Amino acid sequence: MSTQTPDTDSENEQPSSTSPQERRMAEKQARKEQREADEAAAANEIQGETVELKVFRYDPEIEGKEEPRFDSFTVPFEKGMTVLDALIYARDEYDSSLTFRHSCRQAVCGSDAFFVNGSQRLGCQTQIADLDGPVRVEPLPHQDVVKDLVVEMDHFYDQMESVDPFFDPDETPDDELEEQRQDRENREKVKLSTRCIWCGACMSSCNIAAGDNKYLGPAAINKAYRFYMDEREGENKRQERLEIIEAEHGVWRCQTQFSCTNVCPKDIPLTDHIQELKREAVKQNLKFW
Amino acid sequence: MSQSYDRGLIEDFGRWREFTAGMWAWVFHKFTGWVLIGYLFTHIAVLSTSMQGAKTFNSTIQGLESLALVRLLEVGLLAVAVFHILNGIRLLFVDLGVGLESQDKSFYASLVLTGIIVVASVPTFVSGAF
Amino acid sequence: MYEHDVIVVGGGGAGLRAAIAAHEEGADVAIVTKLHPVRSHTGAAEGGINAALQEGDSWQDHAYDTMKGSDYLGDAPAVDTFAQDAPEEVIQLEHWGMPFSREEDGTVSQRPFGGLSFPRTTYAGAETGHHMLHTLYEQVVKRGIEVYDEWYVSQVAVTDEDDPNERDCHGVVAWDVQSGEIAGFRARDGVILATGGLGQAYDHTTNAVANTGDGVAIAYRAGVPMEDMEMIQFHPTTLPSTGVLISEGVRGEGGILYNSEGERFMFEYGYATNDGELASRDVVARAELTEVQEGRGIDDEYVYLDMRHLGEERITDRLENILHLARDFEGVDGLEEPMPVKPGQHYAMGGIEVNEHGETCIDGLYAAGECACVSLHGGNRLGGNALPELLVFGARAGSHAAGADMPEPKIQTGPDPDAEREDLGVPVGEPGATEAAADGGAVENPDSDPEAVVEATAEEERERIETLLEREDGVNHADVRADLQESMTENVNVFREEENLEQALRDIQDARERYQDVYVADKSRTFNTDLQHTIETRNLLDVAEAITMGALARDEFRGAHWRKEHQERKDDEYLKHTLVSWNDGEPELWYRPVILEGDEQTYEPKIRSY
Amino acid sequence: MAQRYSSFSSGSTAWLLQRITAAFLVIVLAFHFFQLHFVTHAYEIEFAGSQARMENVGYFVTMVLFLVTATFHGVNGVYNALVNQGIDGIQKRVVQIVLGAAALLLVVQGIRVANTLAGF
Ligand SMILES: Cc1cc2nc3c(=O)[nH]c(=O)nc-3n(C[C@H](O)[C@H](O)[C@H](O)COP(=O)(O)OP(=O)(O)OC[C@H]3O[C@@H](n4cnc5c(N)ncnc54)[C@H](O)[C@@H]3O)c2cc1C
Ligand code: HEM
Ligand code: SF4
Ligand code: F3S
Ligand code: FES
Repeated sequence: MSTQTPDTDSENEQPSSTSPQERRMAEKQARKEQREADEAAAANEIQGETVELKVFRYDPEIEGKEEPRFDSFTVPFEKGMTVLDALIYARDEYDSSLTFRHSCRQAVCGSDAFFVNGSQRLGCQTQIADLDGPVRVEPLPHQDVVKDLVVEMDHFYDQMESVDPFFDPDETPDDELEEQRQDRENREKVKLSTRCIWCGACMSSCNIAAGDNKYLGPAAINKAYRFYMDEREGENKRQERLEIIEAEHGVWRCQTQFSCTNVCPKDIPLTDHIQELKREAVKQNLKFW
Repeated sequence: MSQSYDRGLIEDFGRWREFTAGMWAWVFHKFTGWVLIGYLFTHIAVLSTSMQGAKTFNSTIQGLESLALVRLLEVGLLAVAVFHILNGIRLLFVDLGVGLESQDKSFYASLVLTGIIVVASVPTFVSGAF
Repeated sequence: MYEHDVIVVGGGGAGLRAAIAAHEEGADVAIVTKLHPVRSHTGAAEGGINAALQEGDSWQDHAYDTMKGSDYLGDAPAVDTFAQDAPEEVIQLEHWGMPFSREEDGTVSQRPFGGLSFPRTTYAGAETGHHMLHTLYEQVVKRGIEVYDEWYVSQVAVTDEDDPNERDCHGVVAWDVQSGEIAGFRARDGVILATGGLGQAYDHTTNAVANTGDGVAIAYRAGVPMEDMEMIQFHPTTLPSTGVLISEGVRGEGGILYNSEGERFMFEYGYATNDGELASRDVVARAELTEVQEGRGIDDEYVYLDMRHLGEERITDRLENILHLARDFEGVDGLEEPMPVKPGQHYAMGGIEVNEHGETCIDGLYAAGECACVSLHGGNRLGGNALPELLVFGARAGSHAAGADMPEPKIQTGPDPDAEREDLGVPVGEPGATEAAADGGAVENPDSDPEAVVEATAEEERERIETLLEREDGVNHADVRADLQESMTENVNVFREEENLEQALRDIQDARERYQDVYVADKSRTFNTDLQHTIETRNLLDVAEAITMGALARDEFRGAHWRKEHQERKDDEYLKHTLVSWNDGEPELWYRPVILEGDEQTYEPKIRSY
Repeated sequence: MAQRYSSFSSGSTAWLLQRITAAFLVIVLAFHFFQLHFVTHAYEIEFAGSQARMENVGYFVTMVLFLVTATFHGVNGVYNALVNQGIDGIQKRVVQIVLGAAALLLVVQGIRVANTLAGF
């Protein structure tokens, strides 16, 4: 029931006096000019307030992007607009190759932590109105850049997973329908630590983590805290986990810079938790003296 | 694996403008700590002249103390030491988990106090040298 | 080629639960997901998880409430299984360390929720989904289950028998978003699709950008029917600029809705003279839209939700997170100003047709979670019923795929030659569905060797992507997607009129034709989101079409489906599921009767009033 | 997975000692500064004066302790700073040896000076 032949056929058959490479380059140039013209036109068209975005660009495979650079986009401002909205606008209207992670748009998925005007923030949680223009958006510092605003997260995930981030009680109630009890107070104690969305902002902001690749980093230590402080956790696992976090590249590396606490979009008192674990480790070790 | 771009260390230092209180405290504390331990080494080296006898000791110390530069450096040392002490105390509190919410304020307080103490001590330190 | 016993597509609540279940059954499981698991949209759920846990409550009551909520479009075997298994699943989560909110005595708390006859919604603060997702992921890490994250699954590898009921699924084809590598994944025992919602078919939704209905479209093109797609739930209070959900709690605490004239319209215009703002979701959503349509909206778009009169103390005490949401996502201070709200797409009741074991009609292909339709929610999902669904049916699909012994299913699946069919008289379907560049449908494959099937599908995918990347010029998918979303929101929204539905089908047809010329401007193999979104847009076209077809065919008002021309529920005519089959790109709409005979009772359709 | 350590060298001891020495140093360092810049001005310092002070056993012990704690504190601080920069393997070993030797040298030489001054 097709009524149309795919475009590609005719294109391939084009008689070409020039090499396909040259032709593509020429077309690319033309498109680029067109795009720039469109952008200029669009920028002119935009009535009222606009925001100027300066976005970090890099792509290992694309000519002209192999050397990192900043691109500017002018985006119409709307009340309530977030940095993520502005990026989406720039991508959909001006340059569809602009690449960044994002999904939930509501600060729960943790994919869009960027370095915005010099600070680690979630794009979706940052109101443009709160920022001074031009808004400079860069990928998270201290992480390798895969492309544009996308950074390599594997190291962060490895650190998160290295603290045995799972609940491991010594025993659970026999009856399938019987729950373990947890004091309200104890839940309050771990509550903030359970809010982490793995965005990596904290890790990116920590100079120690930048210098020492093996440092567990604030998020992973916070994850350990979440289980260590949970009264339902098993004693064996608690000890094992303590050993992990008090190893050489564990809690001791933290120099209480507080940047992690400052940038955490979920307001987790990370430094607080790290310090508490340091004291906990000292206490546990003193027992053996 | 795709390639990725490592922005390297330049990034960190390029970002000093964006540092927050806790980071500055860290930078200063580091710096002052290194100066202090450096000084400790020199200090002991200078004092070692006493092993050659009282004369050498006296002439070295007084010789040094008569130099305006040395006096100024001493003021610097005082500043460094006072900051390291005050921020050190701040850090001790942080380690005890006390007053974490006002860590930035206590850092600024250390800075200001250091300034006051140093300025107040200047007369004592430079008297007789100029 | 990668090889595992069970391949789970998607790392949200359903996918993770399925993977754990299959692993416990002894299978070698891998999760292939386009987002890292903790980025899945299950994390956005706020309210809670329903399960009959307490003394005085029973699974029968939960089942009854669910069936009533579904407006009798749920299948009883699914509803019963669900209500029976939910308590154990919730306690299981507790044993896995989920930080539930607690009572004084240390037991998990439960609260009342709309449409429930008993306070049976367990919760963890206002971020239940987040905790559930992370707790499940932790268990996946604990078990060392392999996760291929940021791998986009674009097809299932299925044999090419004419009758979908006879096809076998041998794996999936995915590409590594980060490197561009395209690979086949052979599944020795089964593939479980758990790809979540399809909210991106609308331009205003509480769903994530990644909720593009991929699994539904993939299964559909492989021959599995889509069921009850027209049943879409809209939430009345979402923030206009982002679609972020403002929970019902605000109205529960006494928040009021008013229009641009400052009138409390729920009462003034008689939408719900008794319950006012607290009337059910669909009623409030329709009231808001009527106000806007009649010119009493603000900026012709939204109405106000005001909670200032509750006082700062009460607000910060009970609704603090709402203040954050309004501030962060709309730039509005809820203590100072009223919050703008409008209805937004929220949940898809329909999806991939499966039975109570999560099996589709294709052997070895399963589905679970929001992308599946066991027919639990029928015409309307109750708040707090989706999360337990992920657990119950995720687990069942996982176990079954890994070979666990389970009783004969009571729910039928797959195209039925004797079923009642309907022709809508409006052109639908895929221009060029059989062309090489089009994806989906069973790949022609004379060899029935499983690995060959997977390899052939992968090869086809490579060709398709090559074709897409080679095009130097054409239409940007974002334009197609934007038009589609706009039309869906305009025409297949809370209000559904015959004329509009037909318009939507024409728009979709239009969008399909434009999609034939789609091109990907970004030529990089590295993290090419342009390419990914282009392919997702294609999926949206398929699901949007099915939604609209179902909506046009269902001449009645049931659950969330409101038809201007047909203002009552027609039980004698429409106690049946709408199914749409791919049929080589020419969608076919047919029906299958609802099953109302349950384990212990036969559900009698009653008026759905609260 | 980041590696696990057998934790044979417990970081907690070094950490704790760094804090304890710090607390101690606050007092002694303040005293030291005060003594040598305010009570006696630096330019007035003479061998005889230093000797007189040092002959007091209490003062002598305090100064030696001051020296030891400051050395530990300073050297451990420097070591930590380097570990924070991610040194590892051979590098780390070398740093440990160099810093250890320097600390030893400093303490030995310092005590010899004190001894000379005290005339022990
Ligand atoms: C704002 C909001 C609040 C809600 N509140 C509640 C509530 O209080 N109670 C309740 O019961 N329900 C609630 N729901 C509904 C419920 O959260 C969802 O229905 C449910 O989380 C869906 O889970 P899922 O596992 O099916 O999908 P998701 O969690 O969306 O996961 C989908 C997974 O599939 C992957 N995926 C998708 N496509 C592909 C592909 N092509 N290739 C590879 N991987 C793919 C994704 O990466 C993701 O990991 C809410 C929903 C929303 C939006
Ligand atoms: C007088 C009181 C002092 C206090 C309260 C103090 C406090 C501290 C504290 C708490 C630290 C640890 C910082 C951390 O690990 O995060 C530290 C580091 C350090 N201190 Fe001190 N200190 C004092 C005196 C000294 C002296 C006399 C010296 C020199 C001999 C010194 C040299 C150092 C060095 C080199 C560091 C490491 C700095 C770095 O991180 O690079 N300190 N100090
Ligand atoms: S601790 Fe905070 S900043 Fe760090 S990853 Fe978690 S949410 Fe992000
Ligand atoms: S920024 Fe780094 S140094 Fe500690 S307090 Fe946070 S982990
Ligand atoms: S998009 Fe999910 S956290 Fe911002």
